[in-house]
Amino acid sequence: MDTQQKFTSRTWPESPEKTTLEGKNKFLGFWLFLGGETVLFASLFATYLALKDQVPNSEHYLAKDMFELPLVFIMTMLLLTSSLTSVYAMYHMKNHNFQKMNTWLLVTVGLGLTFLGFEIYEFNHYVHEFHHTFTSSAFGSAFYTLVGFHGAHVAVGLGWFILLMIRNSKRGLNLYNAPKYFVASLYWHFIDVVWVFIFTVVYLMGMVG
Amino acid sequence: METQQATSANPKVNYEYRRKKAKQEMRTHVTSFALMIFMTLIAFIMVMAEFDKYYVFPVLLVLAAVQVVFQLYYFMHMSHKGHEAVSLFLYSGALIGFITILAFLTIVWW
Amino acid sequence: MKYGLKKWRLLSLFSALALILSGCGEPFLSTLQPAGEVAQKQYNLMILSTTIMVVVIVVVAIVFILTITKFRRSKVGEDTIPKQVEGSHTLEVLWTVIPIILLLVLAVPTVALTYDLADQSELEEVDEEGNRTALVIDVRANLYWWEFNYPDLGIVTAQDLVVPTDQNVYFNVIASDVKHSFWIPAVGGKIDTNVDNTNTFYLNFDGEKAAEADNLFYGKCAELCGPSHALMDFKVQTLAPDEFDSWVTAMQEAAEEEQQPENELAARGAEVFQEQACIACHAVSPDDRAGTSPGPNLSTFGERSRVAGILEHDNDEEFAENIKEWMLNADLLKPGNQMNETNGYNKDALTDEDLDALTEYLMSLKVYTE
Amino acid sequence: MSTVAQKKGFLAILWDYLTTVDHKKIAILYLVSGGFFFLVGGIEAMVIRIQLAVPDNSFVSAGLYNEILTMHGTTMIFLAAMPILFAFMNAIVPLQIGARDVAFPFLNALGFWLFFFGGIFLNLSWFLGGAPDAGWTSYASLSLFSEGHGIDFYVLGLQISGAGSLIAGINFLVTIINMRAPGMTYMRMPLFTWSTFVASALILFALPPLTVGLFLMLFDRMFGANFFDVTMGGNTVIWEHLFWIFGHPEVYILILPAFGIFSDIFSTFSRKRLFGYSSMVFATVLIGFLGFMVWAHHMFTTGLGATANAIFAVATMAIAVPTGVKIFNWLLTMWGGSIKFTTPMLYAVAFIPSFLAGGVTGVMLAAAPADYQYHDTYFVVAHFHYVIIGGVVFAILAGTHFYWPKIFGTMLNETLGKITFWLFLIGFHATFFIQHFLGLMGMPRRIWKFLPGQGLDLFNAISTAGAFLMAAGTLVLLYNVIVTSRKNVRVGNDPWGDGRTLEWSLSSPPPFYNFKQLPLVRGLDPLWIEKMEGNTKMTPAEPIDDIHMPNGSIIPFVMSLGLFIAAFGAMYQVDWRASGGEEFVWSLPVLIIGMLITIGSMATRSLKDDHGFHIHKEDLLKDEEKGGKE
Ligand code: HEA
Ligand code: HEA
Ligand SMILES: [Cu+2]
Repeated sequence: MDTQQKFTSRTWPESPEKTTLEGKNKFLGFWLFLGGETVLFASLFATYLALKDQVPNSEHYLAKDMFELPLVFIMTMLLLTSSLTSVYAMYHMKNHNFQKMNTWLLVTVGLGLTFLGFEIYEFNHYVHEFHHTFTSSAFGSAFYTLVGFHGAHVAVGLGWFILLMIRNSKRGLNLYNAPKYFVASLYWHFIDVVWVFIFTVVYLMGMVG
Repeated sequence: METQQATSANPKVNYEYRRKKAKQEMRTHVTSFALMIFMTLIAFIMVMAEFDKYYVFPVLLVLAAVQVVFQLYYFMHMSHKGHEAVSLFLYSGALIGFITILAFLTIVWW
Repeated sequence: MKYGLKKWRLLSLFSALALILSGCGEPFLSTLQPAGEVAQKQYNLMILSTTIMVVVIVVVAIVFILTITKFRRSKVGEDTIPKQVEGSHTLEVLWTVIPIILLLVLAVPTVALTYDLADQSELEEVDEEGNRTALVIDVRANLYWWEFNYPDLGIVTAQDLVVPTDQNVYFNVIASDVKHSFWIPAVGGKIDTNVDNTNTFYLNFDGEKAAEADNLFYGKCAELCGPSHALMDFKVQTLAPDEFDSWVTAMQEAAEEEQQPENELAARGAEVFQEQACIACHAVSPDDRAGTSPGPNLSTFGERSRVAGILEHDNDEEFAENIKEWMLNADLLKPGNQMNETNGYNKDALTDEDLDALTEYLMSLKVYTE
Repeated sequence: MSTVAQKKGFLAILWDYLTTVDHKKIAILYLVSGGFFFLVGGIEAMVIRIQLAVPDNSFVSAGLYNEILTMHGTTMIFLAAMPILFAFMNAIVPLQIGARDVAFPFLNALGFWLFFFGGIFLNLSWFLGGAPDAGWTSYASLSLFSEGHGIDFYVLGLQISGAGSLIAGINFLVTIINMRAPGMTYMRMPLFTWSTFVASALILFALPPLTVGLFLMLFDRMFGANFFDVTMGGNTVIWEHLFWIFGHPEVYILILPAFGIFSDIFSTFSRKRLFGYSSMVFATVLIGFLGFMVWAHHMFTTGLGATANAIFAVATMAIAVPTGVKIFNWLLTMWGGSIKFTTPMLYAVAFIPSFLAGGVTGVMLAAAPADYQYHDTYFVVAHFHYVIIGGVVFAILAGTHFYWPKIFGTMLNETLGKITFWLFLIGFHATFFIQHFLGLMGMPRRIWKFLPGQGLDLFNAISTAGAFLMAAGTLVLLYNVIVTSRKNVRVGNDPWGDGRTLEWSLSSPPPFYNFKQLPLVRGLDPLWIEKMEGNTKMTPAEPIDDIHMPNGSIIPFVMSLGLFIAAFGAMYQVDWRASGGEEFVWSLPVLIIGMLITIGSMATRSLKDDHGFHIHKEDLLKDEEKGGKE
């Protein structure tokens, strides 16, 4: 009845994220939001594709001159793995194992932070090595906007996980916060989905030409 | 207000069954993760090998699409029931996004 | 009127519509009095679509009027409970299929004409010497003035576009500052002058119809471009083909030789023109600074139909007055225009004598008329 | 609990509204602020018409005209029409589907405050150095050229209020999917609920492209990016696409709820169920879907090429088919019915020919080569005012009269209502019918003045005269509102007598928990079904039990206020940087403080558990004894 009711792993329902009406609403609303985000990122991708390699003169570097596959590969692995670790966290959430869930979330956050670190390094590298900045050309603006929007999503996702862990550290798992964990992890997967397209469209296809 | 759904008459049996099912599912997750890593590798290798771009592009896009399907259906559980509205809206969004990208690739040509 | 119409045949409806509509507007401005092939084709499409729409409206109007007169509560009785009809498949099919047919009737000519008007194969044609046969004009839209450059002929004008009648004229249009749109309503639809790249289209000026409009059409900017968007007019002078040829020759010759001032006052004006650095923005030779000029080329200024595209030029007195008016109040007449202090124009530096001289000089800038 | 509200002082009422999460109160907030912005936009329209009454007029200056024109379009679309429709959605949709509230009451309040502060921000531009002046479409080259902060106000204001709309859209979608009463299947939902559903889906997918477009513009103007700077490799056509990918669905976001309101009004005042209900639903969905495939019809003259123009022309025409289905279904709903010409019904009836005229000119515009002539002329102005006023504004006026008793518990005066109707109807046609011809005669739109001698004088004067009639109609409506709320004659559940849907089964206004017991829905038009079986009330679907309700909260207000403050900082940091850090030193702190307020209130919301409260069964029973009245 009550959302603060205490559960054991035995009484814990099968789909805790959708057991309460609030949870069900949150679950659906968040998915719909991701539908909207899909269009948002599609618009950013479209803009990037239209402006790719559009620079004022030949002194500017183009995509294939700058990108480095090893770096992108590492970043991809980090984010992909973090996607798996967050699945583990949800696995334990569904088993009502608060401790393990938090551990896996922590791993996820760690991976995400490393990813962000690499991204900052990467941007910094382009700026100093190639003078490829946000204001140097339309290509630069489009590149940093697309990849930066993704980076901002990563940052928000991390903040979200951390906030959840802090706020619930004393409370433990209940039907009030289970949906919160669940949608945060959905968000995290979505970030990975976007990254799959970024590494494919921006980096890999950018390297090919 | 209804906040809890009855899952089964016998909680004990139900509990163990659920645990087992979840474990199994977790195993498929790990498998799909391995597949995703594998596909990523192929994608990177293809680019490093410098194949022709008309060959590489479609393959890259297909690999990305398959990976995303894995994310959506396994990691994000869209394969479970109760996702009808979700898929309707996600696919609508994807379709509109696709049209947008298509337009920007064809009729913004300057 | 509504009841009368339904008895008519489609064709008479068609022509009646055309007749009513063509009563509207001025021949030099109205799209309803098409003065060229392009406008005519577009007009025909407009009439076709209007006819279809009138048919639709009539059908709906009949059902509508019958319904709201027959089924008022005061007529059917206060306590009537109507039958709760769910729907009707036959009707549904009917009002899905009939509109589809009507739309097809409209869509086919629409698509055909879209491609037809986009046809630019004529641009490829060359004569024996390999010169392009079609007349091409590069249009450059600027904050509140227009430049017309004839790249194959080596001449350039501003504000007044001069074209031959009865042949296709191709326009390459672009904008130098913000987006504008190039439109000569009576002669054909508009095309945007983007800042990004050139757009190309053609128009055809009908000789006979042009005569009805005194060989002078109004052109407009059709895309909001700032405060004086409303005043970014230009004029189109149509010439018979042979006349056009002699105009071109005159222009080319004028470009060759330095123009001599007609009298002393004009000569003084020419000096003022230099002293005040008008020359920095305005070329006075018909081949000068095409595509780069910050202000309109003034080499044919004395022949312009308007000052700055808006002030009348019916006789010399009015012309002189309006030139002065412009020189002194440009910022009020066309708010936001670029002939301002930041760009080096200082009206306070002009004495009355200078102004008179300058006016005389500007009025003397003629190429084609005596 | 409910009786206390009556005796509160002004401050208490104010606090009540600032913190409310009740959909019915939020509806009132939307209605009042949307109505206010409608008056603002209307006054701007009057200035436009006065300026254009005679040739070569100088009632307003050129630059000011462009600001007024831009703000008229922007205000009317984003701050008047949409919010007023949101008001009806909020007030009515939960009642129609038998829900106690929307899915996210807190977000509902947040959505409203975001819209409100975005709108205020946009309009403050008038007092802070000038309003945006590049048209409501704000095409990139001109808007980058525009000096001052006008365009920045546009970008930031729309960004904030756009976020509000997105939230509202998601909220309605989830509400409709998850919160329907027992028996309320999808195919039993009233058409207004259906159209809210589809319009919300359009919001969900159409707002993001606008968000992106606004971000690009913001980055270009405020942070030195080069998306639209051609010399740096940029491309201005991107803005056009992004704007219209949003912009076209936007007009259907406006018209679909209008269709919904009319559908309900037609069936109510014809005493007949909606003819062809399922095809109406299908047509609504189809219009929504096709709405995303046609945006480039606003760009026929941009130079996209013949193929693009042809495809988009044909796709655009296709929308006429489902819309036609609707028109004929409405006619057939009235056919054989018992039509009562109440004020809402008058608007509904007048809507058919008015919207039809606007719709068919839309199809004419869709014929691309002909549009080369129509585009950016008064023909287009005539088209869209016909669909928007003949469709959306009529629906708003109809809905205002129709739902007024449900929202406020008292009726608007019918005689005054009919006077408003006739003034508005005649004024509207006088203003805009003639504009078709102005356009065809060669008058471009968005012109500050027209010069004499071009044959445009007479028709413009007529058009202006018509606008004054509309203004008179609006004033009568205002008067109506004032006198009737002074009198405040209370009405019962179903004041129109012919109510068919669930909202009319509740008291006017409904208790704050809406349904004491969720109703059992047995078919389309559930109340009508019960009426026909001689029941006076809905059959309950559950026994009386405790009701869970959300707590009110000031956080949505504070959160939006934070963004509002931050927006000023974001805008003036441009000047701060331009001055080399000399002036506007306060801008950066303001930006940071604003963001901190927003983030802080988000954190508060997230860290604090808010479980709401329960209304106990005993209180409900007590309420019932008092007759269920407030
Ligand atoms: C509520 C708002 C609304 C609505 C509903 C519509 C509806 C339609 N609009 Fe409109 N439109 C606008 C608001 C709206 N529009 C605005 C604001 C602009 C200008 C923006 C700007 O530039 O500032 C605009 C501009 C605009 C243009 C661009 C013009 C230009 O700038 O050059 C076009 C071009 O195709 C167009 C087409 C249509 C069509 C085909 C419909 C259709 O949906 C209409 C369908 C309805 C019918 C056709 C009537 C009923 C049908 C029947 C009875 C069936 C039988 C009919 C036939 C067989 C024809 N509109
Ligand atoms: C919902 C949308 C909407 C609505 C309702 C209206 C309503 C009106 N519009 Fe609208 N209009 C647009 C949307 C709308 N418009 C858009 C999008 C544009 C394009 C902008 C652009 O190009 O960028 C436009 C442009 C536009 C133009 C073209 C300007 C130009 O191109 O230069 C004109 C000209 O006649 C015009 C006139 C009117 C009139 C007379 C009304 C009337 O119906 C208004 C009626 C209302 C009133 C008259 C209210 C009167 C107020 C009172 C009586 C106040 C009482 C006072 C107090 C209590 C303080 N509008
Ligand atoms: Cu449109």
